[in-house]
Amino acid sequence: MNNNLTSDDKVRVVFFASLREAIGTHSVEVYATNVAELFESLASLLGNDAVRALKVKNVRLAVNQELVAHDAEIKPGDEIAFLPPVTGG
Amino acid sequence: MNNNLTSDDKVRVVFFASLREAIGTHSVEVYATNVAELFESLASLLGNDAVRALKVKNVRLAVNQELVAHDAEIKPGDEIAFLPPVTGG
Amino acid sequence: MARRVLIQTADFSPDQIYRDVLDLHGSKVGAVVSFVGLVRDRDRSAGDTVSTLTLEHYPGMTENSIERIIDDAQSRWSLLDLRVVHRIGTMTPSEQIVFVIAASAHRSDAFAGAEFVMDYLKTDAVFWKKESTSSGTTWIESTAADRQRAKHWTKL
Amino acid sequence: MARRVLIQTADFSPDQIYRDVLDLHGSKVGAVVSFVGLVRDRDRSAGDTVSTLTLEHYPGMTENSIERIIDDAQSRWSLLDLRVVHRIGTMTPSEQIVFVIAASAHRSDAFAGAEFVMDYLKTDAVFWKKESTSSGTTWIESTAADRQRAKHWTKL
Repeated sequence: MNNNLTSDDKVRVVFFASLREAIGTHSVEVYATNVAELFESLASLLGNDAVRALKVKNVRLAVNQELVAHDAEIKPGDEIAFLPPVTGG
Repeated sequence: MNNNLTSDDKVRVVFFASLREAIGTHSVEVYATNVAELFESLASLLGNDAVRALKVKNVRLAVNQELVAHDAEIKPGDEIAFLPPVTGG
Repeated sequence: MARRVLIQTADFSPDQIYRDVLDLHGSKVGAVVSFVGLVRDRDRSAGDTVSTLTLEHYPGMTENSIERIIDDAQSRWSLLDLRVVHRIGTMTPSEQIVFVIAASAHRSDAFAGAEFVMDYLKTDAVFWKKESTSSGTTWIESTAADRQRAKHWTKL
Repeated sequence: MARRVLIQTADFSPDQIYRDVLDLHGSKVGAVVSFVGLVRDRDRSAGDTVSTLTLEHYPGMTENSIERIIDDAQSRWSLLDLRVVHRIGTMTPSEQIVFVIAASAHRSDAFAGAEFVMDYLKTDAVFWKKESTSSGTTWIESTAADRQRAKHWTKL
């Protein structure tokens, strides 16, 4: 990765519920312009086990609070959320 | 009709809602051991127009608060009710 | 055990009855569905403004007809509680007329029980309803839509 | 106009919200359906006793997901008002979790609106629910039955 990037170029990644507990933190900031880069950055920061938990089939991805496909574009400043299956009511 | 009957042999006849208004009274007491006799007694007491209102197809008959067919048996002391179509709630 | 059916001229408090139901069944209750029917200012044809609505009943027979509706609902769904309060007498727009509350472990039973009772109250309970508008006073008959709604439960 | 969606840790008063809805819409309201979901003492498998239930949400996204559910209901039925209050945080058995209120001229709209919102809250709203029992703490997943209930509306 390009080490000349500033913190403005980072994306904020948030984890909820069982994922937050599995990963051990609510949010991290990493450099990424697409989901492949995102998983790479998260793997180096949090380890491969963490990334495996995020890649489970029923985990959904939201960018700036909108659900997106796993091949969505990501731009600096975005908030990326990993959402385990929801259970309201 | 048999004029030796006492008031204990009478049935109580009650009218509700639109029928009560059409007939002009809530209840009367008459002698009757079946529905044909009942209509005869009511006709002499209330007039033929009143009985015609009671014979409308959607008017239901209850004996002692249970819906019955129009050829039901009637015995002294029974409460006979004429029920126009109901509209609850 | 609280009365399942109350017919009264006085207004009622949905909140009080809700609390009574919760107090009685405690933490077995997972779902409560409440229905309140109120007097609208428009009549059924949406033409005139309603000034009053008058409800008449047949004391004894009316309560029994509602008890049977409740028994039927209790046999169809798993309900912890199911109660009806129905007012009689003369009411004006915005006043509460009828209240149904259904409590159950799971929400589908409570929804079905409450809606079933309301549908049958409209067609089977012994009440007569008279509406006064500027163009006069009329006894209301149950609508074809009401009869259709009640009938669809027999198919379930 | 009152907020249609409230997410809060504090408990809520169904009665207060019912009165707010009636005050706002007056005698146009003919029917109000209210739903309250409460913490039961039995877990989903009916095995253990529940000690606490903890709800987590995604601030912003959760409100938006419920707004969309309400918009969808408003477009399907004729509703004067439709509101949701949903608690987050840790609750114990008998506590209120969620409230839905639907007001309409006619009862079928209010019943359908309230039930539709509840069915979608169970499957589509962004909440996570954790249950603590004597055998441990587990994150709950929506059941096949819940997903089936939500799906049946798409056929209407």
